[in-house]
Amino acid sequence: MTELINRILSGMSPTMPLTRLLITILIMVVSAAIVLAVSLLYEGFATYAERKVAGDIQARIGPNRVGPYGLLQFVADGVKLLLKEDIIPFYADRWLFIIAPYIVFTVSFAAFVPLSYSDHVSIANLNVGVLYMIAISSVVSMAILMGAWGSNNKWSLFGGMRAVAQIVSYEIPIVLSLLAAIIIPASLSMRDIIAYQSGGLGIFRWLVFNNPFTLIAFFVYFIAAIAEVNRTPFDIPEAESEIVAGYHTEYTGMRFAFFFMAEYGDMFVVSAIAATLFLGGWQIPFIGGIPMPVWLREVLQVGVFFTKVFLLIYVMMWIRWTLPRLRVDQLMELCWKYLTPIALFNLIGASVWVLLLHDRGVYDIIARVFTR
Amino acid sequence: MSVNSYTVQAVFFYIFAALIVGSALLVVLLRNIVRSAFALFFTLFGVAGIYILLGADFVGVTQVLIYIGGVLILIVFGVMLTHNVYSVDIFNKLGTLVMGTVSAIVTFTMIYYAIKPVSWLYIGYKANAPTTGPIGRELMTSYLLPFELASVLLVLAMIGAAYLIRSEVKVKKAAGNGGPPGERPADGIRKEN
Amino acid sequence: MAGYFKKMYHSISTVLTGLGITIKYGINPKTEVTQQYPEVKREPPEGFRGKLFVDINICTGCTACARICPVDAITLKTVRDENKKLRPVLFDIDNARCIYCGLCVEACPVDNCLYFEKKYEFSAYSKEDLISHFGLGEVKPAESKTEDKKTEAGKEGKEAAQ
Amino acid sequence: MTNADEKFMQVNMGPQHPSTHGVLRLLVTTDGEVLSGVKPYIGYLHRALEKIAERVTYPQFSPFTDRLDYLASMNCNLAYAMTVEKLLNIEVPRRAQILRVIMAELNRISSHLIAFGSFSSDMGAFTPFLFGIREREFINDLFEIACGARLTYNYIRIGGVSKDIPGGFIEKTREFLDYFPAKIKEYNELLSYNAIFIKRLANIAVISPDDAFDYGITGPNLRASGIKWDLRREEPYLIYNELDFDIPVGKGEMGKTGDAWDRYMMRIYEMEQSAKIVRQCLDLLAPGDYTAKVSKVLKPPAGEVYVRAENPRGELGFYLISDGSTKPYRLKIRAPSFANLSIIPKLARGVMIADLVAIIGSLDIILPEIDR
Repeated sequence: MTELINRILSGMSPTMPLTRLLITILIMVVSAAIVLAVSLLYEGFATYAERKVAGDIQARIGPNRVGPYGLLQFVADGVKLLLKEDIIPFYADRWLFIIAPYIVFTVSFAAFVPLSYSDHVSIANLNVGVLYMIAISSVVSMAILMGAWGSNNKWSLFGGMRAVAQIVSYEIPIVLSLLAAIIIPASLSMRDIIAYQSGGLGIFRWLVFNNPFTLIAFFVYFIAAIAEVNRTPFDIPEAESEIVAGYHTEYTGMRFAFFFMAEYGDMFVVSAIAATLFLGGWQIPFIGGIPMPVWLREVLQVGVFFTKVFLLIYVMMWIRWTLPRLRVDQLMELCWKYLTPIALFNLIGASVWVLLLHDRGVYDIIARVFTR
Repeated sequence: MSVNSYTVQAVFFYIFAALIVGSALLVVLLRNIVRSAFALFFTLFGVAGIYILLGADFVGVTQVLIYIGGVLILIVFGVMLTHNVYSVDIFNKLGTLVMGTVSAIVTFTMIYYAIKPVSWLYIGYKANAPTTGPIGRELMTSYLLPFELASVLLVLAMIGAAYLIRSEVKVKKAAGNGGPPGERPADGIRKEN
Repeated sequence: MAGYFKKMYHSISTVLTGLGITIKYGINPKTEVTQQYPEVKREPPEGFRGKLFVDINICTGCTACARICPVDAITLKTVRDENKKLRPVLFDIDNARCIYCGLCVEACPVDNCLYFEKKYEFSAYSKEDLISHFGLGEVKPAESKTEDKKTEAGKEGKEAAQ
Repeated sequence: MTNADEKFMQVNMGPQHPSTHGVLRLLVTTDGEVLSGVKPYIGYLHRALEKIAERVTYPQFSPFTDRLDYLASMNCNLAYAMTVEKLLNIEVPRRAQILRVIMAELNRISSHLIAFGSFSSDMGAFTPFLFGIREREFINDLFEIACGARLTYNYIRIGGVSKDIPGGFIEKTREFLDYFPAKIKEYNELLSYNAIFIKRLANIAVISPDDAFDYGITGPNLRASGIKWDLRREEPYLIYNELDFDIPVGKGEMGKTGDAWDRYMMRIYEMEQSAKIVRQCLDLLAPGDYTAKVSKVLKPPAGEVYVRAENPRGELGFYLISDGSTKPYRLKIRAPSFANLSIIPKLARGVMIADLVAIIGSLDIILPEIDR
């Protein structure tokens, strides 16, 4: 997007600062609106998919009333939530209660920004993209705590405390396992990382196949990511059977919808990070090397990227509808006694690998043996 | 946001500055201590925004990660665990006012004298250059000692915290059947099967 | 240390087993057991206890059903007609009170007089609409002395309510 | 949090909490996540069933027993019918006895399926719940064929059963019995032996044999503590003494004997045993009367009688005093769930909130029976 702005602005005379400012802001707003629209559409679709997947797994059919195959179910849900009475508990801390869902939603939306959807489609290619994602997702815990406290409900407070403890703890294995992958392309920029994974039939140079340590890192990351977005078996902050609905017990209507959408937004984001860092992002498998027109390549890349992300989201849903929930201390145990040490040793292993083999992956080594 | 236009930067600077100053004032002036803690959230966020405007994207993001994701959470937790949060009377003594004024004056004087001798260098727009690599290199070369010292300090703090918690558990265990929570301390919780 | 890895292996293997079971359902649409209710209606089996129906023309007005009903769902009022036969002028069954226990059907001495229909869809907008009226309405009373035999459904039950 | 007692927090769990299995209210005192005391409050579903019994005739009360433990109506019908029969000295024909056993055991399976399902959903896994419901529907269909109702059967009457089974019932039951073991295996793989599930339940809320006696716990909960006590064996009624079945007892497979996992597993084992019993009964079924000759107006002699039967949730006892009229003078119901509930305050001390849910679920209480 920066390039786009620069390209437009370069054609203008530099003596019109106000116009330049307005145009810049206009482009920003428009692109933000596009992302918002896409993310809302995705979130609607994800809620539908969740229910459909749950139905399939539970030997049911799932939503099939609204629109063909129930595809418009999310519209009906959205309308329902919009029309619902917006209740603010009398004893709630009004301000905190009101702003918390907006922050949660904004944050989950902000995480869509540095993602690289294809070679040229990205909103902002940050140099610190991966770090930005981690940072922005840690803000969620703050907003959740805000809502939990603001509700002035004990179940909410339990949920908020649990959520914060969980998110803060699970950031450690997430960062450690991501590091194991990042040290190979040696960049925090999403685009650079994906660009590094080109070649090797478009699949064997994915970082997940780079060396055994990245393979482990991928699984550690994925497990920790499920915990980070509070999904079963790690959904203790909103464990329905224990603490009613956790931090959003008191929320109704659109405010609840914001929390709800944020959860699905977070799912997309963590899956997108996994796809970017480990699964080659938008690298097209097998036919990536074939020459094709730029537009086709871009479309294919976006399609491939979304396919990877949706597959990971499907796995998350599949796990959710299979496993029972962990207890809060067991969750911490999993984090501190299993994931963190594994990620740590894994990181050391990956560093040694990179140091000794000069960031050549398994595929490079095998390819070298064969070409020799 | 890295846009090649000083005006845009200026606009965003003022937005962030207003956010920082406004929320900082809220932190100080709000009588509800929990709300002040949450107002700090916006202050820290604004600071991160300023960093990013200055082209220090790594520092900005780290600010969010550490201050909002870590320090602020701790502060809020600390505030929430204060008992009778709502009835904490912040302005209870005249002494506080005097002390506060004095310390504020001292702090501002210090900041003033720290800022004054600096010959400000206008570097202009210099974003987009990756800062992570240089920072890492500097940390591992010129500033290795402070870096390691800081980590040692953190480790010490962690050990201390762990020790404090352990001793509390021990006290609970020693209390035996004194009260409902002491009874069967953490039975079935910390135990492994 | 061995225990650590053994536990890890156990967890992962059992989780994978579970995932294996659910994915079988997840990808195989034939496992679906749902019936699409308004389109596909299941035929209730013989002897299904649905809505009560009274063939009022063969009702002898013996009030056995009203007396056995544990929840006072049946209100019955009988009048002797010109042939000195008891005729039910009022025979109301409150479907909202009915618990479909079948005691009245068994108590009815006349074959095919009081029985369950295979009807299970009878929602209504008000409680009153849920009462089925089977009574004959006005019946020309006996010419001699009009002897009304009023039977309030389940006298015993009334006492219980007091 | 604004409590004067800053260390503890009092939370109301219920009567509208998702996992209190109805309208149980628990006043929970917590120290963070750890419970320091639980006080159950019951009576939200009180319908004065015992008083109603004094105002209706003997046969009229039979439908009310359906509403005691609505998940095991057949068993409640059976216990009540046996009580009145004992008072009246009615000999039940053999065919009716076998039919009663078939129905009681099928109902035991369906009740345990709900126990299994709702417990799994308490533990955060929702899919097994629907699997349990799916099998239960099969049994409901069987009952519907037999008696025309799907939940409140009122099938087992004083003197026998309300009507003979229609043709096709036996074949359909056999079909179910052939299909059921595979499903139990599926439950076990999906849930019972899942590592998370075991970790949540093993060594949680251990009921020692002494405690079990002290609190009057019966049914699977008692047997889980390692005590082989089953009224079908100890005081055989109907034709149970002719049947070959095992009484599963808790062995502490995953932890201590009598922990939540044992209690849960008892129900799975009992389902297998019940299926075995039903199969034998189908073989024994010979033509005959389905009910004894019972006069329309029952006027038992004055006297008192206590009869108990093994219900899915424990011993259901009816203590009936007759004054020689058509109505009971007094009927006291000994509800198994009521006794089972009484141990919750003892178990739920020093455990976590999530464990409290496990405790309630593993005791498998049902509120209509407790509140009556």
